[in-house]
Amino acid sequence: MSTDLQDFRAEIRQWLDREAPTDWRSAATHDAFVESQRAWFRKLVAAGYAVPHWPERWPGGGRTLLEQKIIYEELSRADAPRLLLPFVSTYHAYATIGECGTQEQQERYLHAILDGETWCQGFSEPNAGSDLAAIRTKAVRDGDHYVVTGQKIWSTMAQYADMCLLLVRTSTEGAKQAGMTYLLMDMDSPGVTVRPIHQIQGDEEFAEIFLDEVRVPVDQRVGAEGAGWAVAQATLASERGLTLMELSYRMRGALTRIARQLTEVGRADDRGALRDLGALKIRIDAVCALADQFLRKRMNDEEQIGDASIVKLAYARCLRAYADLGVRFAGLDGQFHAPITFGDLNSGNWMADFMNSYAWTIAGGSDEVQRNIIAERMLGMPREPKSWTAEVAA
Amino acid sequence: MSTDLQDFRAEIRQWLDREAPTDWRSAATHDAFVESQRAWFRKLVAAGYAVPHWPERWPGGGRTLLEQKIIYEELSRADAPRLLLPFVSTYHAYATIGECGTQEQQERYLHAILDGETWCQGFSEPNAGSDLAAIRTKAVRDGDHYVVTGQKIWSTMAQYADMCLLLVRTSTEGAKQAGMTYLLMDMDSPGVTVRPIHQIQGDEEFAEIFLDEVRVPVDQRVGAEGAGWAVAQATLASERGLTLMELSYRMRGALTRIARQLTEVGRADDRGALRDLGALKIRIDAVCALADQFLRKRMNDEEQIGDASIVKLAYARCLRAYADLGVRFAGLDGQFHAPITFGDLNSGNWMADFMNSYAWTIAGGSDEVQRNIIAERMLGMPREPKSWTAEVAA
Amino acid sequence: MSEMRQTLEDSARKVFPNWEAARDASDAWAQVAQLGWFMVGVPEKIGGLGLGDEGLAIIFAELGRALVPGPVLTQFLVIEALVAGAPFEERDGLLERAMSGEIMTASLAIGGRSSEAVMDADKASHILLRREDVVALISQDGAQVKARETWDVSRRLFDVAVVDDAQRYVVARGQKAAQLNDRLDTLLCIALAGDALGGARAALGLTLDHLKGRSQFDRPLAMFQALKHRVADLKMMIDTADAFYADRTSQSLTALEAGELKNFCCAVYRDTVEDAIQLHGGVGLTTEYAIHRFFKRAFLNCALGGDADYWNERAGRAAMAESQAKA
Amino acid sequence: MSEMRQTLEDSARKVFPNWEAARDASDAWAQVAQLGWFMVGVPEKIGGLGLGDEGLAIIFAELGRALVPGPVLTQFLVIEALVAGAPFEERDGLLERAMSGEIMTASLAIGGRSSEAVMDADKASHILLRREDVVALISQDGAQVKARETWDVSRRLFDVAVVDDAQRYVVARGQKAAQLNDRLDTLLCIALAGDALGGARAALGLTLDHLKGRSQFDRPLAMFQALKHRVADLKMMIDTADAFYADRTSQSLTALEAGELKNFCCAVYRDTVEDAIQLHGGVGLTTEYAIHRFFKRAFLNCALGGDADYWNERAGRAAMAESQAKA
Repeated sequence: MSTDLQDFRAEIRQWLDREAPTDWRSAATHDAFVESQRAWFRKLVAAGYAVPHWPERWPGGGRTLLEQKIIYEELSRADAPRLLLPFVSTYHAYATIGECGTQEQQERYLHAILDGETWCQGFSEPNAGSDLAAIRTKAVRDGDHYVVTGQKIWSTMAQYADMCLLLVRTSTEGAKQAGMTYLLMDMDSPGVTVRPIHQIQGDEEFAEIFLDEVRVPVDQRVGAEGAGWAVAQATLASERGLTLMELSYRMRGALTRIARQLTEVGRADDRGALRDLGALKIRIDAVCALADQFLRKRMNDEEQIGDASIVKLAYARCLRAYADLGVRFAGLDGQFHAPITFGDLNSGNWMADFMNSYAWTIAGGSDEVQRNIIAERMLGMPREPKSWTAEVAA
Repeated sequence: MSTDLQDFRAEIRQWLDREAPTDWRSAATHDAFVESQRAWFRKLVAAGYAVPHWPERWPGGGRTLLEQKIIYEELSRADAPRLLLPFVSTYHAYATIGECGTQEQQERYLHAILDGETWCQGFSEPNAGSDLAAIRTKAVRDGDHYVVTGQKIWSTMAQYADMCLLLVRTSTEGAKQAGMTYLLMDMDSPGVTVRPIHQIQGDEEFAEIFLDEVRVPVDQRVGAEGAGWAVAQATLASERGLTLMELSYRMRGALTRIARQLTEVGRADDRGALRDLGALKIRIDAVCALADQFLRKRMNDEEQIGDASIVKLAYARCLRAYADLGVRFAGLDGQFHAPITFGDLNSGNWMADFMNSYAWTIAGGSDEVQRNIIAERMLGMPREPKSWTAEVAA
Repeated sequence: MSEMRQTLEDSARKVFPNWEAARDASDAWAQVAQLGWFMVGVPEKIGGLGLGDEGLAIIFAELGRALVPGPVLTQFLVIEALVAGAPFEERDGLLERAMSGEIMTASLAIGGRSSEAVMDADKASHILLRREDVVALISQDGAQVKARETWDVSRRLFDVAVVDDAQRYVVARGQKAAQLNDRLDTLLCIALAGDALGGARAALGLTLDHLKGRSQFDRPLAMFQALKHRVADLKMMIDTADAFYADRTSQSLTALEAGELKNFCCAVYRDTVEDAIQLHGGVGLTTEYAIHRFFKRAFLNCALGGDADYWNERAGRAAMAESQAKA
Repeated sequence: MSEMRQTLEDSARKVFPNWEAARDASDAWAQVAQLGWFMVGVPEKIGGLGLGDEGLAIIFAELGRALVPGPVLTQFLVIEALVAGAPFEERDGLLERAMSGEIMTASLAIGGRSSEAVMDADKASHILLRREDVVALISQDGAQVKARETWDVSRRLFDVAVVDDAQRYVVARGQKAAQLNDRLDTLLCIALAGDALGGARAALGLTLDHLKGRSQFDRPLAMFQALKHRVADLKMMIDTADAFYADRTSQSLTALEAGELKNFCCAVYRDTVEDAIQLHGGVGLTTEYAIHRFFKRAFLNCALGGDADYWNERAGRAAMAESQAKA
């Protein structure tokens, strides 16, 4: 590694030693957690570490992917809070507006993101599941507005968002993908109701968004009417590698929690338990190597179709195995409820971790969808004939 | 249990203590094994234990299912050889000819079975796999003979059989099932060539049968021309419960092999290994209970569609787990080749046992086929539309 | 036997057609008492129905199917202790009160006991104290109880410290205490096994309903072969557990035999709910759907009454001993 | 690095396009020697190509892909011992002979050694003797060798007893012997990991060909979703092993790190061949299809160089120590 990069790493490490919050796990409520996220984001913006993937003209922008990797490695190493609240803003909103937005939209929104304006994503719908093209939220043109009615779900922290990346249907003619349009919606607009989703582990990381004749100005459209599917691809492609690398490294660091659990229950010398711990440790190391390799492929423009599915599936399965071992070693102790730790997938609150791990096997394309992609698009196995779909739909 | 049954059990147990061969595992060749099978069958016929499921007019026949169960329980307990060579004769040939054959066919063949005439089954074909209706072996009527040409595969011990239960195609019109006919073929007929299949564990339990214009007299047909599918169902339904019960009990008895293996490698106090052994022991007990219950359902005429699939799948998966644990505990020792033990699925020759276990996950309807049956016919999940098949076939 | 099963199951399904019908703990308790379930295992000559463990086994599975909350399991343990222990003056009176529904409780832990896991200790009139050399019933005011919140809210667990001068009825002592503890462990494991089996069946049912009712990519989820095969495997395991449960509970069991049964049924329950959540997709992660309730109960069942590692190890040691005895 | 990879892989695939091309052990041996593979890991200044462990790692994966038989792995161990051990008078000559293809051999066992598992001891001119306190090369006539037939016929293993007055070249002693043994364990584990990775890829390839080529119920097997998902999982695991292997073999490894790598890659290989046989259906159980060869080699790889239990336990103890160091 070059001296420059070593210096960069040393610089951020020193900064983190000074500045990284250590009390973020103690947030007792979701509101307190969100507040701590805002504060941490402000610090990172000020120090120039918040948006390393943005172009150079932005403060802290213009970092190479290798430098970005160093930032996230150091954030993991310092056990600093993950950036959850500003995630959609700095990655999805930035990529969408930066790539497909007008000059005015870019002026209006990108600065605001650095000032703390937060975004949520309004893509999924209750009956669409992994089939994004099936969305039904309807937008009807009325003069220089779209009037939007429908329902969105699984929108991360929408209850705290100022703005929404909204995918709507402007036509039901032709291919399902062709009738979709992409809007930027102010969450304060009349007709918008947000209801947090009560998750089974007690978190409210996601929300439903109900839209009742919400008026969105036409100049808030991204791309042409009917071009929403293509714009949505820009949103979805915006971040794939860094997060999985970061999460894999954090899981690696959190192995100590299982080791400590084993000591606590007096089984530090149980050969069977040690073997299971060892097998998990090896698996996590392998997943870390996979996530690293994936990021390197992206850097070198060598990413292949399906690679992202492989990494996500591998991480998700490993995360489940991690939580599973923790639950097992904790025994009865693991069944007593402890307050959840927001934003930590490897908290050592084993039942919460276990339930949290489903977010990775279900959301963002379930394991089943990833397996289809791998089989059909990487391994060349034939798809089912279209007639199958047609017959059932008929 | 009634006193009669207790007496019956005591009687057969005493007989087995005296008569059961103890040296059958030492058969060094397949020929020697077959010879020991013939000898053992002769003994059982003489004692009246060979065909307890046949009607009372046969020596040893007329036993209730409960009595049959006792016989097989005691055979397992005594670790007597399984009856492999005469299996197709006493179950499949008997059921088919007894149920669907003419008076003459019954006279001619059933006596001969007790005298040691052995049968094989000519159903499967190289490209049909689990799809029996796809067979292509062709029979053309020529006067009072059928002239049969084609190829059969996976025929158990066909190289030692005198006769064959042969399923052929007499018509390619209409539904695939409608063009099938059932014949009884003398294996000595000109044009019959048998080639044993070299199995990966070194056994030759199965053979291929090549049929080159073999002439089979028309009076050797069972049922009408074109009624072969229905007759084949009688063959396939002939034995389902006793074998799985017997095999489950034998697996239970053979747990001692794994325990001994563990002692041999000095791990008798390895807690992890003990837990894995314990989990397997519990699972085998559960599978034994399932096999028992299935047999009881058959006795009481309470068998439901899919029950047989459940038992077969449960046994097959458990057998794999059994062999897997043995391989693991044996370590490097398990990789050194030892001569195989014919007719023993739980021989303690772990790699051989492991490879043998695939016979149960593949043959007789693979695990995948069983899962389809369970999902569609027990759980009411919809089948794929027929058009799917049609489109691909077109 | 099959007539008794029919009767008990019919009444259970009438009163508790599903988990929602049993949702309110005190209502459910009243129903269970009224159904006479607490009398099922008690011999006729001391006022019970005399249906033995076979009768109880049917009830346990129904409790699991409907996720019946509250300290039902522990009530059965106390009743069994009163029946099987040494008679004492107040015994018949206490037994009658317990059978009629006065809450009495006991610990649900076996093996490495990090917590006593005493159910509803705050609501019980008496607590069954199980020590190696003595089993005694103490009155609740003789104990300090401390609530331990659980993920499975259908089970309220407490840690309990007994004050020195608590009033106590000794049920068994010395060798007899060991025997009684064994018997109580057996009953607890049967109860958890039955609960797991009933729960697994219900969880699979909910999952099948979901797969059949929901479409994706224009097909019902139930038509995807990969999902079919997963539920087929669950069905196979549940049927195996079912047969194992029927077989074992028709006999008199040692604690190890019951623990083995408990292990198998609880593992099947856990496998079922783990897949059930995944097969439900996103909605399974919300409290609006019922499946998470089964999920949490399945996990708690695994940890109560000795966990999988505990019983597997004991079973393994027994298998080694059996093998040595044969050699 | 990627250029070296390209060159080595290209030549390997030209000479051994598939397992059949490498089927004859003595032919394959001659090819491997001629390709110069035995020089790959040897520093340039003593006559090698100086491509280090990274170069060797590429070769190991190719050996596994083509199921190359014979004592190739052990030759690498002997060469490494000669390179890394203390120089002695005959060292350079022996090294040159070994690099040019004169068979020398060593044990493939690590951990609980029930057998030495010395490959092709009957054909070797020298046998590397590895003891805790001494590593020495003895000439073959100083040893009694006894064949141990294996299920994987591509590997001929022997037990070896050394006669007292055997001629021996001491390569390392005492502390140095321990270090050298560690290094040889490391290399052996990398070799087995690479073999496993290459074999897993090839076994998946054979399976995909089979699924695409064979129809059942009028559809190609490859269209059944349940089967698709299984091969997708295999692909995911193999790609993970691939990345793990590339990452670790680009660094200098301890024996434990190499053992961990070996464990992971061998487990993936085993999972792959287990499913591969099932997905092949009946034909996979016949010697006419090649898949059983991969199956048997996968199982043997698991047992050689320390089995899964051995390395998992060591990895677990290391993780415990790491956790304590952090606390």
